[in-house]
Amino acid sequence: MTGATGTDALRTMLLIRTFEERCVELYSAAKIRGFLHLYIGEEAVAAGIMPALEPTDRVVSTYREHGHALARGVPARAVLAEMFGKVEGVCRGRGGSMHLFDVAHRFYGGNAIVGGGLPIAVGLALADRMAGRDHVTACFFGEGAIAEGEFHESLNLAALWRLPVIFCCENNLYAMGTALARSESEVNLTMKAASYEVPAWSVDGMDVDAVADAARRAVLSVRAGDGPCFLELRTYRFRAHSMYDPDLYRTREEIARWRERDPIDAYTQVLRDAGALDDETLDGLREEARDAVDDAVAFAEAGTPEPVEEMARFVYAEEAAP
Amino acid sequence: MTGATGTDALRTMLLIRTFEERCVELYSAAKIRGFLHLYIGEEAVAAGIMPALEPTDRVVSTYREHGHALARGVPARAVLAEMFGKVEGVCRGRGGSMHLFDVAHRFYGGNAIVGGGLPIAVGLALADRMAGRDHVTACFFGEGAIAEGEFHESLNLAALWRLPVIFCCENNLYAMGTALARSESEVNLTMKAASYEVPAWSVDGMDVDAVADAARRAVLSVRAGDGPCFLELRTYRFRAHSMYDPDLYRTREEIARWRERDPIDAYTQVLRDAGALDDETLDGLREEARDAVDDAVAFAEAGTPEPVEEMARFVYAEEAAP
Amino acid sequence: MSTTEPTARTMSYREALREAIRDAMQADERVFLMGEDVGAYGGSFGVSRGLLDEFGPERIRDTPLSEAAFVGAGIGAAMGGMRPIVEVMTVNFSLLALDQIVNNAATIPHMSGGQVQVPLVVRMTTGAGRQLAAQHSHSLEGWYAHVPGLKVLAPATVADARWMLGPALADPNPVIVFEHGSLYNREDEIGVEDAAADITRAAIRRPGRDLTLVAYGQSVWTALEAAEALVTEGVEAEVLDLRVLRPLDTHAIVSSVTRTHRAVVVDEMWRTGSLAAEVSAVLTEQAFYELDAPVGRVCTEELPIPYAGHLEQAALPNTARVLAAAREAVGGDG
Amino acid sequence: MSTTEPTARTMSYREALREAIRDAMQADERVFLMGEDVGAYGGSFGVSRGLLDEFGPERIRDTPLSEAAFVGAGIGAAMGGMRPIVEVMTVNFSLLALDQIVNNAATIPHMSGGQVQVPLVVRMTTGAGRQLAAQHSHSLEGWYAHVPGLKVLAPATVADARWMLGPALADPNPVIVFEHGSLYNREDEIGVEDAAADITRAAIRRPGRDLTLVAYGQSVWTALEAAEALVTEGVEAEVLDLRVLRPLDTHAIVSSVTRTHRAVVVDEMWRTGSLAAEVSAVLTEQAFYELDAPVGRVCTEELPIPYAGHLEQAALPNTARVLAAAREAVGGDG
Ligand SMILES: Cc1ncc(C[n+]2csc(CCOP(=O)(O)OP(=O)(O)O)c2C)c(N)n1
Ligand SMILES: Cc1ncc(C[n+]2csc(CCOP(=O)(O)OP(=O)(O)O)c2C)c(N)n1
Ligand SMILES: [Mg+2]
Ligand SMILES: [Mg+2]
Repeated sequence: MTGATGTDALRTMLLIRTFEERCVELYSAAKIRGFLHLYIGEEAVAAGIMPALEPTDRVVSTYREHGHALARGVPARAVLAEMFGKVEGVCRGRGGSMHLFDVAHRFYGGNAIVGGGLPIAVGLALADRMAGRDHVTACFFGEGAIAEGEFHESLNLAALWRLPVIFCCENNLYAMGTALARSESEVNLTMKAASYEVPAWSVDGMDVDAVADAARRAVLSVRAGDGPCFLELRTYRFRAHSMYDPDLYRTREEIARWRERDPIDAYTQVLRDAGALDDETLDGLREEARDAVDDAVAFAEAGTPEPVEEMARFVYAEEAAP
Repeated sequence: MTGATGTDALRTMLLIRTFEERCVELYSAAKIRGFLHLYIGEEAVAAGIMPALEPTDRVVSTYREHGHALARGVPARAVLAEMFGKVEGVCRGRGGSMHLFDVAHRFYGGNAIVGGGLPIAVGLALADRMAGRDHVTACFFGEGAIAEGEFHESLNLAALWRLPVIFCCENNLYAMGTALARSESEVNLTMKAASYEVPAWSVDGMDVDAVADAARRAVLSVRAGDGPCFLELRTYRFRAHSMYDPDLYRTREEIARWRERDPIDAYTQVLRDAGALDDETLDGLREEARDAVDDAVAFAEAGTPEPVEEMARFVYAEEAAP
Repeated sequence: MSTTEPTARTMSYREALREAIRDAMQADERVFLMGEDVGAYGGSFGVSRGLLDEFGPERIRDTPLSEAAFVGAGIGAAMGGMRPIVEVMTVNFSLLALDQIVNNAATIPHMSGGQVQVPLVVRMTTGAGRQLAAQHSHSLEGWYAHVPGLKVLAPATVADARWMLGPALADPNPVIVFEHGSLYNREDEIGVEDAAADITRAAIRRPGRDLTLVAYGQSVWTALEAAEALVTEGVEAEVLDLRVLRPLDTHAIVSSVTRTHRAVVVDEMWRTGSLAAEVSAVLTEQAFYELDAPVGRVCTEELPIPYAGHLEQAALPNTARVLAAAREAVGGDG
Repeated sequence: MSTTEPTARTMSYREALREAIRDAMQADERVFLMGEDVGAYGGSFGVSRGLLDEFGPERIRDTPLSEAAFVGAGIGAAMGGMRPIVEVMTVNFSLLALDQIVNNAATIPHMSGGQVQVPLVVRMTTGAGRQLAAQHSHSLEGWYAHVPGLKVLAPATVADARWMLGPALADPNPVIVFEHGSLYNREDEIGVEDAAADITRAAIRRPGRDLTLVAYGQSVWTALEAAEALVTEGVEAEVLDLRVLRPLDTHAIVSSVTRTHRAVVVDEMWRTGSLAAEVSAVLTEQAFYELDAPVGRVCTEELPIPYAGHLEQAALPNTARVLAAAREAVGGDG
């Protein structure tokens, strides 16, 4: 079981965690501005799902997407430079934290409209299907998005047309300050999928192996042409919704309880218990993460702002699409 | 069983049928213009549901709403005058066939945006709930509307807040030319309701007694404060979607099969078999319907166009709401 | 490669659209048509009738009633390399898809730093005049024309209906096409010389020296009718068909008015915040000292369009109102 | 009946809004606040903080993320006799509710022949300037101002934030209120004399004789800054705060410009199809012969707002750009 993911998953989670913690500092230092949504606590989801995808598969994400981008292989440098508003960023500094795009990694974006990415994922999958390619599209969204009409329309469309989409619902129990039970009359989210005849699994999102297993099953089924599937990934964000959120809507005890299930600690223990990790390797992974983030910071700092004269470039495409 | 609805239901259905058939003629004669959607074949739904409501309850409808309006007691005269574009119409001739409003009968409109009425129904129910009134709101829509996000958002909101709404889904199997199976991945519509924990019944919409029974149960439950419920009323439109529709997407055989289940013929037979209807009474009811429609036509013909100088009245309210 | 005969032919606006779609689908495997009832029903306004048989349900793709999702899916499919033509039945329902169009289609190409392109065409019917009442009679082209990242077309002629789709599909940007509901039955002769329709320029539909009537879509025909009537009053009105609502061909507008010195804009939007307001503002900015009279606007009265025919007609721009505005502009020196 | 002390006090725009809501809820049982995270979270921008404790979850009503449904429910609740205040977090998300606002709230009162009223207030944040990037930085007030049946307000001052809500709730029509995101922390002294804020009139925020700067919302402050700077150049600019975007107080616009003969409109919308276009068109129509120079427009550059601070600032109207336009207008005689 652990072999399936192993230290690679730990490496990814450590990179995300280290990156996100540094973002907090950089935000306080006003190097990063605007809205900033952290993935701390949810690392096992991205780290579990991404390895199940091929490089040619596609990813659609949300405004809480640093973890998705990093796990997908988007370079930390280019992600951080983006948040610094530098032209070396993935989007030339135009998108910022909420809008990371990297077509080379088939990463079709952060999206700051809740639910807004789902129709795009359906469309990407439709393109692949119509062109006879066997790619799959992994589409991430929070449990809050399930109340949006666009979620339902998208699920139905994907199911009706049997499109290769994996709907990855990160259920961290809150949409900003709104607990799931105050936003859905039926809190069993797999029922939503069932109402479209979409197979659904509810997965412990704090257990990277469990996520990876589910992801592999899902990818297999979806790639085989059996239509979309829905993964509920039960997770928790350890930090507030964004840097502006005083986090008054949940108890310290609740947060503490979930912190005990920290996916990184848990998986470290799993690997240790399996004899697959020693202190030296762990220290090495931590250092690797720190180095990568240090390097990203240096890169972002050294970056250049996009010249103002260029700001209207790409409002309209400069050349025809291939 | 038949006593519960009886000749009143037959009277209503005959009125609707006669009215609608006259509308066809009037449309050909260019007395009625714009879009015209007929209720022929679906009469048992309106005739079964409306009697379960109190005068203080509310109704929200669609563009296929003549039957709902008539069954609710909106005078045929005022309905037809509306379609003639006369100031004596329910909406002064401004709404036409698709937009019948009659607040005196708590009829909150035809609505020509598929799914557009559902949030309004939720809001009306919310107002009643907050004001401590025990009214219920019956909200009609077609099965095509279920694919719209607004349906889902509305169902969830009503369920979450346990609001007194009866969602009446008229499943006539087609949305314009689109058969249900080509618009929903899961064609069992009660599954949609289940995914919101909303109790749902699937009812034979060609059997006015069955509809009336279900409606009574639903009203009882909803009025008691148990939250919304969902009725799927399985029916069929005998005519094309609208006057523009060449009706090429379904077979003559299918239509003929459904016509054998004509709700008026069927119920006539039920009443006869129960000894509750003789020829004379039936002739009387038919004549009554014809007279009412003749009277409506005369009234509408004699009506006056709204003066052009008044056309901007009520863009903004002339006096404060009470 | 094309089924079109290279000779002048008469056809309806509807047929022109259909032939344009057929042509594009034959020429490029990536092109497909998707929308509510485009298939078995033949299109709400009959544009796609017959195409299902010809191309099959994969490429003439009926959708559920889910404007947000299928327009968004069109965006995604375009990002994924296809060339979708998405039919939104009418502009009225497009409000349900506006989030996708504004926040995704118009935004992502720029926001991604040029990585992503959205070569999408969205077609929709617009306008009033057929007694469909308020919820089915909006004219909201100007909203779309407000949004950077979109291109917006309004074919007024059969030829433009026939020839604009090709360049729209070849354009790497999202293109929104507004077809006025009153135009579908219009018949006209079209020639092959229009085959490479320029989708960047306005067109002078009638030259004139005394006054410019600026219009688009159905209003072009209202303007032309008014122009004919003005001849008897000794006024030669130029009729400028905008054709492209974004980016506006301001050069054409300004140069026409620089010759005529007077302008009236005919626009079916409600007056306040109409596209006509933008044309007026542009003229003020770029041709102020050329103007011999205030720029007039003939727009729809500020009310939801009523069902009753006489009220609807009273609310919409018509020849009489254009004539009145033209007379005021021409007599407007003192 | 009111918790407000009848003396002048200093408060923030945010506090002013909160006090206005509290006041209205205390005064009328039918008033309630509904929207995403208005309760436990305290409002996305902190406006409703504390109100949940005071009024409970029935009247400070958190909603799921369902903009169409809860705005539509507000419309229905208003039709049912309540006086809802619906908070849509930002104008960007309001696109998801536009169908309900345009096709129902704005339309039904007229279309029902006056039978139905929709006494609804919808509040939302608008505007850019805080590095939130393209999808969170729209300024679409002008779209709402285009729609007959709606009233549209844009409080620019703390006093207007405090006093506009009462009359908006008393109005039997749907009223849309735009709160610019950069204003929430603005502090100012407010007096009681504003208690009966007139929501039909524009306001002169600074009198002047040489030039009128027309603005609304956050742009009023940009205009005022520019006006101060112009003093050193010997130019006395009048600053007209529109306050009401629909129906526009055209009388105030025209009479100011009739005195100053020159105008520049400052507007955070993209230029093409901006509200500034409408103001310009109105001036052309109603004050053409009073204008000594073309009406200038200072709007947002035509691009999705970039995240990077320097680009965002370059894209938005600012004092320097207003000054440049003002100088051009003032020197624009020859
Ligand atoms: C359509 C829309 N409505 C509201 C918002 C404001 N908003 C941003 S994030 C968020 C909560 C989303 O919660 P969820 O989907 O559970 O994702 P999470 O943040 O928990 O990862 C809200 C309400 C938005 N961005 N888009
Ligand atoms: C939002 C929206 N999309 C599309 C349409 C066009 N349209 C009108 S009726 C209709 C079919 C609706 O079918 P259904 O809900 O099943 O009701 P039925 O007509 O069968 O009673 C469509 C697509 C519309 N009016 N509104
Ligand atoms: Mg969440
Ligand atoms: Mg149907």
